[in-house]
Amino acid sequence: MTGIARDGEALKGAELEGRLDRTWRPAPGLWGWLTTVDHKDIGRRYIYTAMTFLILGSILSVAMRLQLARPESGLISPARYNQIFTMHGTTMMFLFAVPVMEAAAIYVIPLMMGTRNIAFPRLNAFSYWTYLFGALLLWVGFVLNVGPDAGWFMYTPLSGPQFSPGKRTDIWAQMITFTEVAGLAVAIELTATILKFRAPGMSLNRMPLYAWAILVTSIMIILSLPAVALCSGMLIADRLIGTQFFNPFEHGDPLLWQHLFWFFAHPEVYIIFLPATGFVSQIVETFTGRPVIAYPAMVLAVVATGFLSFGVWVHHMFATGLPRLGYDFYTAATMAVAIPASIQIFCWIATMWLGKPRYATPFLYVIAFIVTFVIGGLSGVMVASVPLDLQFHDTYFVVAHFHYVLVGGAVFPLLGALTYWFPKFSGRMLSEGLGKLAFWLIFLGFNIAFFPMHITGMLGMPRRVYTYPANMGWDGLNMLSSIGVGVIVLGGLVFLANVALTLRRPRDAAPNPWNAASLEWAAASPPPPYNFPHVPVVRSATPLWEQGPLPVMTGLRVDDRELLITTAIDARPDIRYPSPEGTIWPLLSAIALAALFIGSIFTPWAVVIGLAPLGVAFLAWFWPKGSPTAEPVIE
Amino acid sequence: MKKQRLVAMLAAAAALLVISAIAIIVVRSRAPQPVAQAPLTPYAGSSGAVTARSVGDGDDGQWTMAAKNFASTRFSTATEINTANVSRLKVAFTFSTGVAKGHEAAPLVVGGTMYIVAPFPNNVYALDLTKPGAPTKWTYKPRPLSAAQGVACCDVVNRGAAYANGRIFFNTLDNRTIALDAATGKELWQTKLGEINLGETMTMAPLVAEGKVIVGNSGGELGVRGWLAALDADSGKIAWRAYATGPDKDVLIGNGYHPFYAMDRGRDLGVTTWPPEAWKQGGGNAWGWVSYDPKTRLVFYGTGNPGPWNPEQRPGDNKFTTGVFARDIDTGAARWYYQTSPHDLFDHDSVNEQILLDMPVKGRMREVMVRPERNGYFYVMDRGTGEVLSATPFGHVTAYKGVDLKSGRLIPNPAMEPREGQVVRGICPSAPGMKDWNPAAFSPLTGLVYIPHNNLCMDWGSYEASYIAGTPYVGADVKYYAGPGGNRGVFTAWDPVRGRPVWEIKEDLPVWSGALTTAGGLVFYGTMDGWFKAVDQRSGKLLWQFKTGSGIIGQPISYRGPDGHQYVAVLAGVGGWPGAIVSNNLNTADATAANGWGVAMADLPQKTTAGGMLYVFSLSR
Amino acid sequence: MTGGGGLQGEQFNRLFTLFMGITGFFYVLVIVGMLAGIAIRGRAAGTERGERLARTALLGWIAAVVLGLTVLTVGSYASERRVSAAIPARPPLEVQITANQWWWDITYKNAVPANELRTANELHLPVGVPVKVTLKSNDVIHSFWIPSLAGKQDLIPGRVNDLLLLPTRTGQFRGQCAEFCGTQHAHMALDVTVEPVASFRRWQQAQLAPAAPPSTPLAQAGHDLVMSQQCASCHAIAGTPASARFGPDLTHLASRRSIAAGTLPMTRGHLYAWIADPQGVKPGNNMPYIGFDSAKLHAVVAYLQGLK
Amino acid sequence: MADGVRFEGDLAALPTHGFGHRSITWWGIIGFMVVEGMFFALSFAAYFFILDKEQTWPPAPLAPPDLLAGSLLTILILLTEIPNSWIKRAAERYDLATVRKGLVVMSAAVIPLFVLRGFEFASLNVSWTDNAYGSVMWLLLFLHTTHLVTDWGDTLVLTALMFTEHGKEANRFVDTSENALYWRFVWLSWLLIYLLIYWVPRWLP
Amino acid sequence: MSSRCRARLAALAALALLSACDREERQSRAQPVPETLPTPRQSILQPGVPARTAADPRARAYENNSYQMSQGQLLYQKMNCSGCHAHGGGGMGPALSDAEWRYGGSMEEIVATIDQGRPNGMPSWRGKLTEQQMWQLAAYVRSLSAQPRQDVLSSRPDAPSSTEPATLQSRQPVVPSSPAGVQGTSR
Repeated sequence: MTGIARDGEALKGAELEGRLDRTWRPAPGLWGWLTTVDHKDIGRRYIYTAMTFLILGSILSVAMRLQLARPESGLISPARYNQIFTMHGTTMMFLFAVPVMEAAAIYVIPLMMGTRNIAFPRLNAFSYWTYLFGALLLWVGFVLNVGPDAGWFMYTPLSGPQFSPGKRTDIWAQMITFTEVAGLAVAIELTATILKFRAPGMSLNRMPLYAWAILVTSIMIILSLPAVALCSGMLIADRLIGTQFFNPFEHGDPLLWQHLFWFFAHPEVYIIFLPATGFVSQIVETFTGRPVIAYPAMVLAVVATGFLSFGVWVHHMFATGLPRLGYDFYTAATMAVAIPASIQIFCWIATMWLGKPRYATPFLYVIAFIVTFVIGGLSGVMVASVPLDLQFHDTYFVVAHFHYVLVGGAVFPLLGALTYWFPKFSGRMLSEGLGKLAFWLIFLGFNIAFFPMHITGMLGMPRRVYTYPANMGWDGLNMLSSIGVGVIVLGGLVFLANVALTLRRPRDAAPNPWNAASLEWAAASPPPPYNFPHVPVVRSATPLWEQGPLPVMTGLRVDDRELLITTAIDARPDIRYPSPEGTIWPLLSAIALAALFIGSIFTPWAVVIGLAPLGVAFLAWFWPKGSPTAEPVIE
Repeated sequence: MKKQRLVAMLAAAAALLVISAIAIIVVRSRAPQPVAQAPLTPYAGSSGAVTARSVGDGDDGQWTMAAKNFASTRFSTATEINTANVSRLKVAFTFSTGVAKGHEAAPLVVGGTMYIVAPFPNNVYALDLTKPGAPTKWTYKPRPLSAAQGVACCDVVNRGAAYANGRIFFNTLDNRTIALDAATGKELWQTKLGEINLGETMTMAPLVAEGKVIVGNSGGELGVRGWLAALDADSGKIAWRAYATGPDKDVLIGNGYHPFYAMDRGRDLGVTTWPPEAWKQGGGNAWGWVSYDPKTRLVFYGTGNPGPWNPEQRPGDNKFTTGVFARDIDTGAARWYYQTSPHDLFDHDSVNEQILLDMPVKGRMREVMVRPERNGYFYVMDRGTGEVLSATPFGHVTAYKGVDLKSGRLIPNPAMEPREGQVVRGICPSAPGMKDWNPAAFSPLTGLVYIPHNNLCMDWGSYEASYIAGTPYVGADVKYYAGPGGNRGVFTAWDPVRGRPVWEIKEDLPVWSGALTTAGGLVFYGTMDGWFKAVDQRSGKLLWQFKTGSGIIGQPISYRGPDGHQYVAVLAGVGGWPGAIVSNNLNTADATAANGWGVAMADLPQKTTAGGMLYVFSLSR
Repeated sequence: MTGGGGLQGEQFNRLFTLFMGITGFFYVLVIVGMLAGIAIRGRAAGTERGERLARTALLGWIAAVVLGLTVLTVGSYASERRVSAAIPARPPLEVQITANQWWWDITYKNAVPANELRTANELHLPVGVPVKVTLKSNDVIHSFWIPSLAGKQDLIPGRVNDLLLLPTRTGQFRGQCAEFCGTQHAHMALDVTVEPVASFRRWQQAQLAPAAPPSTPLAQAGHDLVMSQQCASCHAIAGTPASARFGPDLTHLASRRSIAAGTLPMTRGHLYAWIADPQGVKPGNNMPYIGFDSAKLHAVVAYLQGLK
Repeated sequence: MADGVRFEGDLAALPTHGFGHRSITWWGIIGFMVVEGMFFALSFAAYFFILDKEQTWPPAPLAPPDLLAGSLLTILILLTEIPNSWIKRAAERYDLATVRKGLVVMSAAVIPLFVLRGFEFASLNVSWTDNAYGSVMWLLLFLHTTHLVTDWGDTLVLTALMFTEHGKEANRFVDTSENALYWRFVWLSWLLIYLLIYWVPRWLP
Repeated sequence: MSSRCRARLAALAALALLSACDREERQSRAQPVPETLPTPRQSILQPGVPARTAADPRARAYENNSYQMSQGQLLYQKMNCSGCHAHGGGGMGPALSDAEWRYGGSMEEIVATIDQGRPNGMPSWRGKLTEQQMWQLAAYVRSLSAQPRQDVLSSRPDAPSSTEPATLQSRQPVVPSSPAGVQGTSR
């Protein structure tokens, strides 16, 4: 036992950091890149990938706006247009929005919790690879003209074997399986990390609001993703082996798809939105210089949103002819979601009143968030009403509504959060000037593009049309929307230029450049592989605003990867726990899984044959390496 | 002590249980299974009143029309073969038709010659019964168009010829009615009555009465407008032709038309009960049996299903399909009409035979016709007025809730009504009905009607059908399967007076052959796996059976040979609608093959093979 | 605003005004509150009193939000009730609409089946008469929507939905499939005419008549081509042997406002364009390229133009 | 860290493992159980949704699944809880010898379940292509079979591990305990599926 | 990465694009070419076994395209083919899902059968269907016996279930092979 090195009075400062670095740093070179299980590496990678898909998805939207700028335009063929809008929706929802929210959490949460790595780090690596392969499957398919073309919602029977022949929809469905495996894995990691890896003293009521948002989001993912996995599984079974789930003749039902799909896809909106409220809470706290008021109300609002979001899916199905009584329940439930959202909005505004706002770029994004998201929220209240929804459903009004919710409510906070945490990611501050320019372009462009869609929708323009007739009064508004998208693209380019220029500069960021209160700012910018040399201790909800030096605890092993598990509610130190080394097997397992999934599109036997390599990969993954080192060894 | 008693009692109870279980198994495994245990009461003797009226010639031992006589009793008065000696029945001679399709015809025997119409190509053979081995006397080849095979809905069958005044009359698949000189086989005349390019064919056996040859067309599955025509027996000229749909003048509805029920009255019902123009493809083909009552000079026949099968495409009652007509034989004018299945839902054609009887109804003797109907009801109707006196299900029916005797309407079961886009399951009887064309026989010995029929239910999924002339016009995918009990066929002895079964024999395969009763107390029928059976009219006990070379779907007959002895003859040769699985070499992996028989008949290819052979039996001497 | 042509449309307009009022009020409140908060920066910063005040205000805010939402919920429920109360459950007119990829098959039901009227892609409704629209689909999910009349209902294979309409204003409107239904979802429109009862009856009588026989030799040649060529394999023309149901009914084609479910206006030139190259006009639809030469094309168009 | 740090306590004395909710593995297993529980719950919802659409259950003319194989499997899977509890308790006592024995027994005990499961598929009396009823029956049985397979795989790996030097690590006992927990989930979910597949079609008209 | 390597990658990507999956393309517009239906020559001694003609390039194009096949499926129902041939099991017409082809089972032969009709009841569809539609139908007819590429077939239509799904059948092509050398000489 004496051979074990631990931090403490005897081992601190540069020597400790050097030894911790040796223990925690991934292997050098390509091998290290492939085998790393560091949450920061994976998280950064995840963010880059998701942002790449944001860019790709945006390119598709530019294509659509070009086509729709003029009536009866022949720029893009209908078959291609249908692929494009399907790819846009799928990419944005499954490959960008949900992954990027999880990705940010993968990066930030362990730092915010004051721990050294995420729970189940190998699973984390596996999750990334799975996500990547799923995303590549979809996009390679699209590039090869096998992109899905039945809409991102894949309503049966249009997506079924008869009306979507070929492999397009199969590719979509297996992409869902990939992202579902990835998303569920991350959700479980994050839940465990938040509940068990918190710094000593960070009881649940001292947890940053962002962590609450991620906790609720993760639980929602765990409860909702199985629905889409199940229905896409049914769909692919219908398509490949001839099951009858969605064949009305054999007493299957297209509405079964809609129920299962929206049971997932409505909570998904909140899965995207809740982390964004977490971003907003953190930014508001930092840039007003005080905690968000009414912490319990804020937490309750987050939990209530998560809870209510499971009771509203039928409002996507008001036009399907279900019993009226059910509709009234879902109207009320949908309206009720507005209550927790309004509580959060109020608390943020009241915090602004009580604090001293600083108009840094992240804060501007929060203001833009409130201005736009509230519009989206209120138009959401409109579509919750059955008579109004029966007019708005599947028109451009709804397109406007959910872009206000998702872009206003999630992308703006995300851009704010990226700006906010950029020094932590990279060790460099983004340029405020370019940042503000990008902000204004994106904000104005967004409103130019999407506000007119409310009106085109009210004028009767349906969604998902590849073209529209002239002289319906839609021409000018559509042109305006297209111009707005051009402005957004300009803003996006400025944002990218800002990032690119900043990354060329040397690292200059202090650990806590914004004078924020949460623990991630106690680590260096960027954080070392082990995050914190000692285990930080928390005494309040805003630990970094406490007076005096940061309290820490010592005694974790330095020569082996070890971190601290605390109790779930009070965060009392409980167990020292070994954290796994980097390994190639998660990648190989993901490859084996990808082979199985992709193969299954072509023959059901791939499932049987593919199990063997997958089993081998999993076995190698879980089999402990070397001789046992962790104490104690039972004799 | 107490404990021991308890154990003993338990043991006794267990033993009892085991024994009774074994007894039940033994009892239930015995076949045939009488519904009511003997003794059987409702015989002619005991009820005293039920007699078949012999409206044709007296039985001279000949067999001149498929149904034996105008009353369609299929009863032979010969007694030489009877319950006591039938076990000695042996093959007298055989004859191959050389056709491997379904043989549904009844052979005719007139004056020492047997006449056989084979399925397509409809060759007619005259066999000389006076010579040993019954050599061919002459052969007539009508050479029908081969394309006619493509529009024959349910195998290229022919249900037989008719004889009158030294002439043989028969129909060809390509819509010709031909008269031959019975002695020489020379063609006397032929009349073309229909157009195969419109999907029309002719398969029914003509009826000849009062110098008229009564014929009708087939093609209800191809949107063919149905008709019944009377040809002059001497010249072949069309005396009249009555359509089943369209304006009253086409249907030959005039002042003499007095249907019993209000639902069948009105002007131009053949047009107004259809969506615009739909009556032109409306079906209602008279492809089944025709009976004749010389006393009233009325011809009775039923009309087939409306086109298409999918009922949602033809809202309305779809007059005058799926109903029974009584027409004047001289003018064709309709006397009355009764629609058995208004707005037919399940292809329940109304073409089955009508057996003309005099029998007591509610204590009063009535001139009736009895119809074991495809929709599962055994109808007793007043043949003078068309009034339904009773309609009793003779099998398991879920498709309907009954017949309202006040309005005459069949009451469909709403849960079983076909809906476009969704399969409705568990519809009994299935589309081929409780009983298809295969005719029942009546025996005055017992007063019972012997019904060869089906025990089938089905799944029905309808969708919109598109009419393209000469192609099927159906709009439904159907699948048949055995009804309760698991047997697909039943042979039932039915008491028409009391409206209940007396005994029934469960047959594995649908019973697709006709029945024959004899004064010897026997009833004959065949099965689709090739067993030709004789059973006791009273008990249903199997007395004799013989395995033929191919499944039997023909109509057995009995005659007195030139040697004075009684013979029984039947054509074996599997085919027809269910038998097409074998005769057309279909793929039974497809449940919808042969319009729904695919899986229901999946075992048929193992049980029989195609072929066409006449078997004639007599007592071994 | 598009509503207003029918009962639902009027209700929609009123309800929408209510929603705009209440949601607009809250929006202004939020924005003014936020702008004031960041403009009057830090006035109440850090004081205990400010926090207490904020918590009290939160309760008031929640109460206001709940009240507003309740009003909206009740309002929308009441609006629904008004619609269903105004239309009898069994209206005098029943229209059955069957959706196909990508056109509308329309049947006016009638107690006498022989008076059932079948047409395609064009709906005529008498003003002030409640109508029950029965909705079915032959292939995928479509959605029936006439923006001016408001109300929307999906057509789902294997199900039968219905929608009660009460047009209150005459005029020509455009209906549109509102659920993505495949390649040509964009070109699945429905021409709607709301007209006085008398002219509706006239239209109905005219439509019930069989197709006009060809009047010129050229049209006769066109008729013969339509009957003998591919046309009759898919289309029905009442009064002629053509009775197929794969494509739209053509009996009174020339009386309609548009071709191919609102893809082209009904003109002679467009008829030429459509028949000559249907896949160029509406790519992916089920009408094949037939390859008539110009003489045949002239004849067919001449015949179709006569189908008034 | 600009402000420097203040040492407040030492963690060296803490244990390196704990059973139940103290263990991170437990949380992972619970997470997966919730995920899979949702899968089952939603499949049950789909089952009842389709049931509601059918005229009869099972649809005519199908017979309900034959009881024998499924019932035997149910009895057997309930019996496996005996070695399972035995293993779990032994693991929590760090009783390596018993754990080894128990795991061998458990690995073997699952094999007859697979045989019976094969017969179960054969005794459903319906193909997944026949109708939605058949599809959902196969779905339920298939979903549960995947759980049998995964837990069996896990048990086999653990058994092998326990016979190596890694078996002496304390956290392996935690793993063993959590694996036993997961098996309880597998058979508990089976009881519900057993009812749905075998008995609901018999109880409903 | 060297520039050479980059060039190679670019070439690879271009190749991938070129060989993009045609079998998914919704090519709804037939080439406006004159009607040149294949007329397979019947051999002299084996009237039932047609001699193979030179393969029409369209045969592969239609058969390997899932969109064309699904259009064929649609036509198969709408043109009442299913009325006679059921869902491959047959009825009035012969079974199409078995291993017997009375008039040949190649794409060209099936198109010729649809076009010309056959004497025992198969009507001629010339002038009733366009040439493109006949090719689409032929592709679907061959899929009933699972002959085209498995990844082009779809598992089932939205219709009452009737068969095991085509994608699970392992039936092999059933066209009798022709003696070597016939292709060039029999013309």
